[in-house]
Amino acid sequence: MYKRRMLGFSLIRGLAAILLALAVAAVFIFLATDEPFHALQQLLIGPVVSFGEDGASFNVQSFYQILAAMIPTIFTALGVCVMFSANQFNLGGEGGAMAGGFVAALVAIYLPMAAGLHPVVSVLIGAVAAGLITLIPGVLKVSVGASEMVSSLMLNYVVMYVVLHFLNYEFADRSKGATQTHAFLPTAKIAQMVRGGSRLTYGFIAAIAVALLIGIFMYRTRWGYQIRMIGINQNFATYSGMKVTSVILLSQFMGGLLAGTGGAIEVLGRYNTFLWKELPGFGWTGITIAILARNNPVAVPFAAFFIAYLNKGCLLMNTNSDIPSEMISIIQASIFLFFAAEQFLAGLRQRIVVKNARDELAQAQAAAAASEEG
Amino acid sequence: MSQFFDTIFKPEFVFAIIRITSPILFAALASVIAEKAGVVNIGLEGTMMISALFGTLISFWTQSWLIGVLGALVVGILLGAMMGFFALRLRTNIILVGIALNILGSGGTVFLLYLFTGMRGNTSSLSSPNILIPTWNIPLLKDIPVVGAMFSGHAVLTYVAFILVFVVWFLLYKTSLGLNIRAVGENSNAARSVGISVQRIQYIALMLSGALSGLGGAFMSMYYSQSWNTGIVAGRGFIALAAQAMGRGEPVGTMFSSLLFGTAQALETRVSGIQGVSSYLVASIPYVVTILGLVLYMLSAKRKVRRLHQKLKNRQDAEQRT
Amino acid sequence: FAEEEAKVYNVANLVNGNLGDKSFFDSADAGLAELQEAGRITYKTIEMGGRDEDQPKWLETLYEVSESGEYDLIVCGTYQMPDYLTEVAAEYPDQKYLIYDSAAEGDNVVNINYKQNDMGYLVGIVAAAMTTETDIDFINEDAVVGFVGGVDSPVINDFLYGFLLGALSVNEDIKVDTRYVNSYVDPGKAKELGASMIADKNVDIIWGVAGNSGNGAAEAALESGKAWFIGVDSDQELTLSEELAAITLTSGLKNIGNSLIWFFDELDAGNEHYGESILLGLPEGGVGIVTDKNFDEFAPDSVKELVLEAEEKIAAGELEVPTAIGEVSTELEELRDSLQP
Amino acid sequence: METLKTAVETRDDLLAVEMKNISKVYPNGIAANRNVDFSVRFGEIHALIGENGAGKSSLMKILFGLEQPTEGEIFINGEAVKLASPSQAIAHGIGMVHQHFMLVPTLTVAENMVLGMPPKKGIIIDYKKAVDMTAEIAKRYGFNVDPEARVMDIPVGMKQKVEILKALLRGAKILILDEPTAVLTSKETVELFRQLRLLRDEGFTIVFISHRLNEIKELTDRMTIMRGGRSMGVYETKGITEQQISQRMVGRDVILTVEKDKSQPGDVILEVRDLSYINEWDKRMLDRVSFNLRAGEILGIAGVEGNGQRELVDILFNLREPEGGAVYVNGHEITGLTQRRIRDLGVSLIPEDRMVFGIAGDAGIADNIIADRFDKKAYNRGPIFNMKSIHEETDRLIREYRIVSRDRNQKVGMLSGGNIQKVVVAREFSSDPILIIADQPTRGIDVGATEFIRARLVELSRAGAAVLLVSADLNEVMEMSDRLIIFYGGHIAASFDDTTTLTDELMGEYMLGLRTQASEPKEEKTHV
Ligand SMILES: Nc1ncnc2c1ncn2[C@@H]1O[C@H](COP(=O)(O)OP(=O)(O)OP(=O)(O)O)[C@@H](O)[C@H]1O
Ligand SMILES: Nc1ncnc2c1ncn2[C@@H]1O[C@H](COP(=O)(O)OP(=O)(O)OP(=O)(O)O)[C@@H](O)[C@H]1O
Ligand SMILES: [Mg+2]
Ligand SMILES: [Mg+2]
Repeated sequence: MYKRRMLGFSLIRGLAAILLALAVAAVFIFLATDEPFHALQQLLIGPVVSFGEDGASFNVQSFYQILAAMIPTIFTALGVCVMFSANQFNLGGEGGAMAGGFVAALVAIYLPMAAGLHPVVSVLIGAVAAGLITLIPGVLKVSVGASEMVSSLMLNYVVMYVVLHFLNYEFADRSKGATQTHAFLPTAKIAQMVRGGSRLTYGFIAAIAVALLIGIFMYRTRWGYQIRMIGINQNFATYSGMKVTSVILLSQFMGGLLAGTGGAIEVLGRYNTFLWKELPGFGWTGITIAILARNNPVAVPFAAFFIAYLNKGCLLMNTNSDIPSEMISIIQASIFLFFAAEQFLAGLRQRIVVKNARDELAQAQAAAAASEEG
Repeated sequence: MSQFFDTIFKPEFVFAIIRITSPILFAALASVIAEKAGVVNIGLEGTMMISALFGTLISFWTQSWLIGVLGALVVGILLGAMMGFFALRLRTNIILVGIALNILGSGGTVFLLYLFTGMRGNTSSLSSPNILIPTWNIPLLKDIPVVGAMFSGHAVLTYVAFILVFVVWFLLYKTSLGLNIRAVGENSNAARSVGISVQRIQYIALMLSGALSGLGGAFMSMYYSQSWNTGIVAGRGFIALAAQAMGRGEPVGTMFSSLLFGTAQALETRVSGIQGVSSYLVASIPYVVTILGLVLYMLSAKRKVRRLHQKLKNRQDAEQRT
Repeated sequence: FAEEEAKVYNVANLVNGNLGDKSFFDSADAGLAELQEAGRITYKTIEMGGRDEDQPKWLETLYEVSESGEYDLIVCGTYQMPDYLTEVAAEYPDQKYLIYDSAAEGDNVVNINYKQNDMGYLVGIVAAAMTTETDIDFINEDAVVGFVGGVDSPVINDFLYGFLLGALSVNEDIKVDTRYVNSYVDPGKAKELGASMIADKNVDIIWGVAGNSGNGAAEAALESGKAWFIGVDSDQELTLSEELAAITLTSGLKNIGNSLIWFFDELDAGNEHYGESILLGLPEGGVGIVTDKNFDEFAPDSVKELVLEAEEKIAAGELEVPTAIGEVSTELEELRDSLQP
Repeated sequence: METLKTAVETRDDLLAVEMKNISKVYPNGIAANRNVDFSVRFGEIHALIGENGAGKSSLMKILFGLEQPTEGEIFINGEAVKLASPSQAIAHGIGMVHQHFMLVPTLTVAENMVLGMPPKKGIIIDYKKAVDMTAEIAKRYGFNVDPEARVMDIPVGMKQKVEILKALLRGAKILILDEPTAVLTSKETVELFRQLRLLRDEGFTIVFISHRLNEIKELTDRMTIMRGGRSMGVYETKGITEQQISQRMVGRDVILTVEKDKSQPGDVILEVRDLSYINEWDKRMLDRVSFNLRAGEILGIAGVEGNGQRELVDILFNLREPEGGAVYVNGHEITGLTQRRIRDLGVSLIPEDRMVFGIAGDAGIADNIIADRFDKKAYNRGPIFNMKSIHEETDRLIREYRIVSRDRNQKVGMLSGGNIQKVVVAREFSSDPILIIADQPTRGIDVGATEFIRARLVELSRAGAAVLLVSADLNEVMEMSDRLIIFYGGHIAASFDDTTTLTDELMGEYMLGLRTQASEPKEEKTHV
């Protein structure tokens, strides 16, 4: 009973947060355009429904694009889940994704391999490189106590400039006008699952599979268990004999590993050369998704879908009406704020709790009365 | 190389350090106040972005730089209040509130600019000198040869930034608000039990923090760049966090660590004038310096404790032997 | 034929960045706006954002507007688009595309490029010739000029290459202080770089080729009271604030808007250029430098002559300015380093 | 219960405090108060007494405006009031000394005193005036405090006085003291009581919370007894015996003695050699402490808090680094070993602060139970947890230790204090330990759970485990221990191989440093 009520409450709360965020967005849409309803339609159903002359129809390509957009952010969000679960506010996902993408690209260009193997090895090497990078704030934290949040923020910029240095001065394809590497060997490309420009690759399957694996890792293995316990109460973990330092390091290594995987798959799946010239932004989006998923890896794909859907909606709003697609930031920030708000709808929650306590009391009294009679 | 050293022994080098430090100092002081009250403000970057935008817009609308600066300040305060509402009232994790604010700062500003002006990306067509923060030549000082070139002729807000170091120190250590802020940050239960409203103090701290980063934002768009655009703050809000951490959260210490960063960036611009140096690696210098600074600071703090311990032990051992 | 001439084309203008840059994208948009006003086209500009994060949108939007079939011509630009355009153009063979400042593949694509190296050459001549004309305000006797680039990349370096060669052609002992902001949107940093050039290297003329960041270099020049600024892409004396315009000596022009108008002129004249790569240089008006306003007022006749002379030589094909795009970068780098003061 | 008459409340008595029908449900669902009526007369010392978790602090926090009641009304001096915050309560003349110190460590005593209402010169705090105010009020009430000392540097007793002065300085006429004696030595307690009586005689109204029946008997005029969030009635202190009180508190007669056979000491399990420790405030907390503990034996460590017991336990479990000396378990040196290695040697620990070390509050019971054994073969199948065996083990322990909970995944932080402690104990006792370190194992839990835990400790020791029992509860150490050590000032002040002949008085003297076994006559010196 109690459980069911609380579950119901969580659902209502989540929905209310989302609705509120959309309402905030709607207010701005009304302010910004003369055709607010057209814009809202684009935002809310545009991503999957196209309105042709012959009426509305399911827009498959657009749906694929949404799924494709989820790939890197699922990985960065999983990384965030692991790190935040250990109470490590390492914000190095950005740098991790960029480094992972770059290193994977180098392997894809310069190390010939068999077709099936090449993307896998490239991604793995990229991921490990990224993991080692996000490990740095972890090491600084456990060795000298420097805040991982601050050092990871700084490190993102260092990673970006170092990657750009190598991109420009060592690996650039000088025959191109844009700064980019030479093309990946064809063996290294991650194959498309569907035709068209959606770039929905088999990376998507990998993302879903890894989300499940990380779910199992966090809730069904001794390492995930230690990560969670350290996150809840580090003193307790120490006292219980857990290897706190190593597990903290492990969590940040994994965070980078996952972010790097996301970056690498994105680079090898979407592009033909490495051409990022700034931090890719997946790290921050990953945090949003992890919050929406409440650090639960299995919920990450759903949250990622939601964000990708909204992103697409904003893009359509931009293409088909005059609202800048940056609108997404406002929606994202509002969802973020309301969804993570513990006290949001606390009044309702308190009423449920009180009602529950009363019910339980009444039950207990009834039981006591019954036993007295018996 | 010797040429390079020539450049850093010029008064312009010191002038540049001061100019580069100013916006960071604003944000770092903002971080100091928030941190002292026990709230982490990582939304400095976003606050600076948004108030930088409004500073420009308001000064354009009113054709007054001063009202623009005050407008940026007010916007900063409002954003601080918003952080407070979510973090304190609705109990959203404050780090997440900060991240949300940064998201708003990076994309939301583009949208807001469009909403208010129909422009996208930047405001350079609004810019004119009467709406820029003026510089100030300090009488007497400006005529002293080298010193004048270093310290005179900065933007008015630069002087404000350095004066604020003292003001913030004074606020924290000499006023009852400061006492409340420190008490709330250190033991909020104790503060609550004597009737201090912890929420109120933290609200105030966040709003002060917002006000200071708002000034930092105004400095960026109304003096440093003379117009607003999407990349204008460029991570300075994050660097300020590091500066605060390195400065042990104390106003004066934070000023010195901000100056360290300013020096690193001034060096960067000089080093990039040397032939054959990778501009990208050079660009990473300030961030590397900040990380190293943080590590060295933490190490020295650790060593200090250990040294103290060793001293005590020796003393007590000696006592025991006698 | 009369009917065809009256055709009003519907154009989609895809901007992989934002309008408001006062140069590149704005120039294209201005050209289309002019055409629309003349009643020759209708067009819609779609800003797709310029961050790497936005890259997926570029391809998706290309697909989307192609799929919609609403447009007679889809226009896009920059070196970042050709791979995407090549892919989409192959998917939609009946759709027509135009890409400026870059080249894609396909029979349904027309490529328009500009010889920014030619333009850079002229700017180099102006800068090098004027930096020792101490009669002019701000100018000192040192033969040192500055170049503030957005990022160290082939496109920017194409401007630079011409600039360096042009400067050298005037004065063998010229020094060019080249620094990069590493961002197109950080004027603050550009300002520091400019200030350092002026203070430390006695630079008195700075060419800013850095998008939004370029304004920072202009501000540095203005604040120092010791240097001139040179603009890029469009006539920045018209787009910058009055004070900045006052110290803007000239601007290197990349006439994207004009080239789009030229394209529709050709189209109406029955000259379809699909499948072709068009390189617009000085004679075609694709690039150039501003010679009226400040330049006319302040530049000595000798400098004006030098510029004219070079223009003629290039137009006549007597002078070939090499490009930085391609496998020449080491030469450029060596040249750049050797001229660094 | 019928034999005892509830004290008659005459309605025309004007009451200083009257709380009517107060209920409080916390957001975690715990109903801390259930329809409680509570009233205090002018000028009395009124005891509030009840088991841990009975809802005493909750009720008083409501009176002080720190918590809002779910329902109910409050009257101060006969006037209905709404106490939305402590500042409103303070304005109504209510002052509260909390169960835990509410002081800001880096501030000075004077700054703490005036916090929230500092004297000012313009906008600057008038620090000198604050010092004067502190000195003055301390003098007036005969409290000895140092206004300019930093709070982190002053002793516990002085902190408690600062807390009371804080309330008085704010003009409190109604003083709530929530377990003020828990951290005081007997001497300090005596002095506190003297001052409280003086305050009462001056017309102050005092609510006094304590678990110590003797203190209540000694000090108070009337008492309200609470159980399970309800009031069990109001009584004149004179008219009720300790047995009757405890009967009402727990609802049944309590067996206060522990039954145990004589110990059969085996091999030495724990050997502590010359252990020394200096804390961060340069105080030597342990000074070359040595002792042995054998299998099958319970060794009690008694002492006033702050005399090195905590440091000893922490060092045994490597939560602190000793300055010198060594510890051996079964012949293996364990100083500096990881907690994992120490546990693998068969050591288990019931930590003093269960919320900080003992549990992960946001994790379920099962997650808390397996904390020390999650990597054992029995609970893993390859890389994956064997959930079946984890659940079986958890359910078994929940049953065996009678942990009252909804299910095995209920968050431990949501359990009542006694049940939380049972989760800790269940884990620590079920790992087949050869050495159990029990640090305040029954602090703050109800009598039923206390009894249960004590019985299990005895049982385990008789089955061959070595038990090191650290407790501030004299009754507990004396009843439980086979041998006993008293700590004073980081030394072993006394050690007894036979606890049966010990008296409270004697132990008190050792604990307060009036007497040491090494130099017996020291007592005389202090007294003269
Ligand atoms: N969130 C909750 N939902 C439902 N019941 C709860 C919750 N938390 C605690 N309980 C149960 O309510 C009852 C009363 O809890 P309370 O904490 O008041 O007990 P207590 O008297 O303090 O017990 P103890 O003496 O063990 O500390 C207990 O049986 C407890 O298990
Ligand atoms: N802030 C809180 N949130 C949730 N539950 C709480 C809170 N404070 C107390 N409780 C619960 O309410 C019940 C009553 O607690 P309270 O502190 O009033 O008891 P108490 O009688 O003062 O006990 P003790 O003698 O241990 O101090 C306990 O079960 C406790 O766990
Ligand atoms: Mg010159
Ligand atoms: Mg209590």
